[in-house]
Amino acid sequence: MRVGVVTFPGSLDDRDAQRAVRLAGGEPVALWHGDEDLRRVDAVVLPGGFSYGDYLRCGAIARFAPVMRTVIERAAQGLPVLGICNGFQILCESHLLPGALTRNAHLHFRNRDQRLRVENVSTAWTSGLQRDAEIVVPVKNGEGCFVAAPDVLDRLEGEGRVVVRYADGNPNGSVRDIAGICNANGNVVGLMPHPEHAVETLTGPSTDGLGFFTSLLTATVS
Amino acid sequence: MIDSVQHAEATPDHPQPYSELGLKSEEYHRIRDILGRRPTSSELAMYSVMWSEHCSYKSSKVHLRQFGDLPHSEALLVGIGENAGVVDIGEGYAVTFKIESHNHPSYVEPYQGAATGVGGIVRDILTMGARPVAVMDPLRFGRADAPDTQRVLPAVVAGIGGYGNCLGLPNIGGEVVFDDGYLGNPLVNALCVGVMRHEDIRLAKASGAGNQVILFGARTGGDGIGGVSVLASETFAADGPAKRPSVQVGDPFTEKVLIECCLEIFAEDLVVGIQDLGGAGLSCATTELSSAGSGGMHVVLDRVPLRDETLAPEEILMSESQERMCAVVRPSDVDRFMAVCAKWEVTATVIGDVNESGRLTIDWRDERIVAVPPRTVAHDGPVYERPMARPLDLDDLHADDPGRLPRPSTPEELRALLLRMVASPNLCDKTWVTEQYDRYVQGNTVLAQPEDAGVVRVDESTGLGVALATDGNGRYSRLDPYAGAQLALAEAYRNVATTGAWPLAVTDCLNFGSPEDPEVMWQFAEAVRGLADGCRVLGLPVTGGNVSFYNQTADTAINPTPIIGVLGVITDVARRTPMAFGGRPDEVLLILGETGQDFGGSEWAWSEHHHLGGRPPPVDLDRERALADVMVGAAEEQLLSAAHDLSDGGLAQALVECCLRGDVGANVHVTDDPFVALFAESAGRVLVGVPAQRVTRFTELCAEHGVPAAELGTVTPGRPELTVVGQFAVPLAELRAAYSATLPALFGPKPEKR
Amino acid sequence: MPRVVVDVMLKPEILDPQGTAILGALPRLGFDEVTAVRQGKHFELEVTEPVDEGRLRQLADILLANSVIEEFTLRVLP
Amino acid sequence: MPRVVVDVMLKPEILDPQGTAILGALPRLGFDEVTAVRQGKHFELEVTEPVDEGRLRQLADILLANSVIEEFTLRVLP
Ligand SMILES: Nc1ncnc2c1ncn2[C@@H]1O[C@H](COP(=O)(O)OP(=O)(O)O)[C@@H](O)[C@H]1O
Ligand SMILES: [Mg+2]
Repeated sequence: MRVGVVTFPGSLDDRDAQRAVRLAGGEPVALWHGDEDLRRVDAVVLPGGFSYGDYLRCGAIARFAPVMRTVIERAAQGLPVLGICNGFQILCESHLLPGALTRNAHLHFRNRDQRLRVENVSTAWTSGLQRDAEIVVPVKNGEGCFVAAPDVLDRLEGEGRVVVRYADGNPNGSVRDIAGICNANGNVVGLMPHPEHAVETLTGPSTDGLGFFTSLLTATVS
Repeated sequence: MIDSVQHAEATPDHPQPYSELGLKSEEYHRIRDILGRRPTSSELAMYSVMWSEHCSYKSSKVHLRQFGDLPHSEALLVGIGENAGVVDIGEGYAVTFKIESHNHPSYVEPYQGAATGVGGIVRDILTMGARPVAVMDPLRFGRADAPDTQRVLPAVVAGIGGYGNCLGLPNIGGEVVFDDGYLGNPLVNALCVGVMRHEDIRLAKASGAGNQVILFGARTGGDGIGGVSVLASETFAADGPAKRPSVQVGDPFTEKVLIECCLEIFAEDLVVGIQDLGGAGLSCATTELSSAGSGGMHVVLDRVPLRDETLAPEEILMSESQERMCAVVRPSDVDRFMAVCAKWEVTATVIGDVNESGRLTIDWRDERIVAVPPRTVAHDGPVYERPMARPLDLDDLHADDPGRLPRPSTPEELRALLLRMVASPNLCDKTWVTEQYDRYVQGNTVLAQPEDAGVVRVDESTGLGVALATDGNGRYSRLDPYAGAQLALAEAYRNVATTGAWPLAVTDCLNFGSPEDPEVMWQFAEAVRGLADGCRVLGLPVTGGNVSFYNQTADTAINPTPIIGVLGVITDVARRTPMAFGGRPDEVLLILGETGQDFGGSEWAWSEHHHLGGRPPPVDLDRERALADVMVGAAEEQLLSAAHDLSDGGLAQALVECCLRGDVGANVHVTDDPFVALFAESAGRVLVGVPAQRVTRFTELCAEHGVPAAELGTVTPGRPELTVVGQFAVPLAELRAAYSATLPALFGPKPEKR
Repeated sequence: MPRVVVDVMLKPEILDPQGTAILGALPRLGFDEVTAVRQGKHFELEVTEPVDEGRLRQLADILLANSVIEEFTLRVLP
Repeated sequence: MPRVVVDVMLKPEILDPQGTAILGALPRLGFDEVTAVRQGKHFELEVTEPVDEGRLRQLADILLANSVIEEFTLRVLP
């Protein structure tokens, strides 16, 4: 299975996302922001980082990259897309996901090992996880505070589209402790924590992140 | 009116503001002798900045030579003199690492000063041909509760994080130390380490007549110019340029793109030589490149892409605008070079070419404004043997032994002392700082702060990795700079070995007061001598470093603060030793090394009694070496489940840190005087956790190397308490509360100015 | 050359932690007269003539502000 | 309640990476008419009467703007 990882100028965790795809058994494919061609991939990861320096607003400039034109189009047709951190911000800016990510309530960049509760296991990226499981995955962001209008939040909750929630402390002030959400179809998932940094015991606090990548691979095979 | 060479020849008596530019009258006359005429204003600008203390090392050179005289090290591929030294770590890999200071800029504008400090050291590493893989940040601030520390610290930390995080460099360690003397003189040192294959090493030299000189990266603006505006305004009397800021503003996004662009350029082998633009900007890059290469270069300054069209040529030459590089490229490779830059949307411009004239010539508006032998600017600057004098107060300081200070005498007092010590600003939890740094990016961080050393995986298939630690203790160095430098070296060396890595090489950043003060100069000379002697004993080369003088307010200098960085190699990072207790339920705790009545310069004397006196702990480098043999050998044999070096705050502090990190209690016995056992700062000690059935083999290994090992106790899974038998017990929750509350209470969430 | 100024503010119902932090710092500095602070962004653009305000509003709408959380005002300076 | 607006901009000679990044994105979006962008901060304060503009300027100077690299304008709204 070919999983594309987009590199924007300023992407940082692109190689890490590729490693995670590889460790999960997939074939990582490097995609370039300036190229509309998705190179026949079966899914796309928008990785973490500071695309365009996070200037203006995180993800605001990356949203207009040529590659995003195709990603937006194909996402509507069901292509699995995972946005991690900066990728989540790009998905919100692109209106593939509702809401927005704003400056952390405490105003600092914060990097910590974060406990999360998995609440939706029917998305393309979480089908292999246990519902209500608690997992530990690093967060690291300065603008990860999820906000949305109350009616949007109610709809997200009502439709079960909160995919992961912060447990045991909220690192950035996100409303209702929301750490990640999905679109109505469940093919597009965005989250602030970094599952690609929890794929090896040697370099991460756990291997809980691997499940996001293996979910995709096993779901599509079966 | 352009002050051309021709004009300079015609107007020999034209008065020049050399002293405003920091040149002494003898230095100015030496320039006139070299050129056989008065310098043009552009030449004067170049000489003045390149002959500054910062760029020429004129006060320190005579001492730093000792590092060059250290015995040859097989591991050293590139030594002092290049942007950074390069060390062979095996399997065809090389690493380059260096530490630099950005102290004064970080006082003036803490966010940008610290940010551009990171940016500068990263470019030095990149210039060697390496991919930067991690950064570290040894920091010193004034008293923690001083108002100016409230201004400086949050912004420095935000700046280091803001820049380093955006570059995608994990921050794997550093230091946060408070001391009154750094009020008004914060120290912001930054270390970067990079990795490359041997064949990828690049050097800063412009060779090959006809090769093109390409400036690439950010456009040149009026920042970081400061004093040179004097010249420019003199030249442009009428429509003079505005006053220029001496503050530089960084753009980490541009630097990130520049890194990727350079690595692609290196991979395609498109450069003959390369140099980053740091201090002294284009003046430094052009003179250093040509002086180290074929000897000549011609530059058309009008071609330099500007952000501000009103800049005068002197200012363009001096500008310290960030995120710029200068490459020497074969004519046949220029198109390909430009294509890579275009892909990354990096501005690149051919500004000149290499020749064999032996001169650096620079034209502006069709007139020759610079014609100098580049060596005289870059390498043959003035060298001073500054007078030195042992500080007059040193004997009194030595006589003022901490032995006279009141000590806790009951178990209750000891317990209370422990809680106060772990909550003191220098010993408390630094998470408030370090969680503002990304430690995960790149996915190769095996250990990061608060571990003894940062450990980064270099090769995913074999597990080859490097370990890095930085250390320095200004109080020890104040009491004895020779010993202080050696203690810093010993500690960094021990930290690296404690993780299981074998120490290979040293970098240093020497932070001192004014070299014009003979007492400071003596401290400097002693520290360098101590470091050089120490490296000789440990068999380590000094690969490069940095000197920062003039860290003082009026007549009061900071405590001499040599910061030493040690790099080690570990053949398989899976065998590193972490610091957390409790990895094994049957863990036995041992202390290696010997404990004496060592309280001179200690954290206890300082934080409890505001006392600095006596002698620093004795340092025995042969013993440190034996200890390293044990630690590395034990890691290779996988004998240890935990290890933590003892330093500031002594055994008590180490026990608390290991218990809290692993969230497991411990039960320990201390013999003799429990206060001394817990709080003395004797060097050469490590606390280890050993699975029960490996204790015999481990103590055997210690005996083989002559390292004393004594059993302390065990971990107590299920009983979250630190117990010192016969003295006191403290629940971990109480320890954690005391340990963690200090920095958030002082610095809490507040807006920083950017 | 004509200049255009765009001010972008968070919608009133969205929490503004930066403004709140500034407000919190004011009493300590003795500025009790300030009762509310909000922080937004200020853009100054230089544009070629003729100025097409409609197009510039579109630019502000799709790029300079995020309509999910922000609103903007735009002024063409004389 | 009187309102005060403070706009903080980087001094003209200081690099503005944000403005530069925005400018770089514009041609791709078809907005060629914009030739320069600078980004700053915009603060809206509510203050009690009577308004002491001098004090507010002092506030802007020490808290809202960083005088080393920034400058500000202040307007009291009617
Ligand atoms: N304290 C020191 N110890 C060892 N080498 C030093 C020290 N200070 C400076 N050097 C070396 O002197 C050379 C010149 O330093 P510097 O001008 O700071 O280099 P750069 O401009 O590349 O940062 C470098 O090779 C540097 O490593
Ligand atoms: Mg350099």
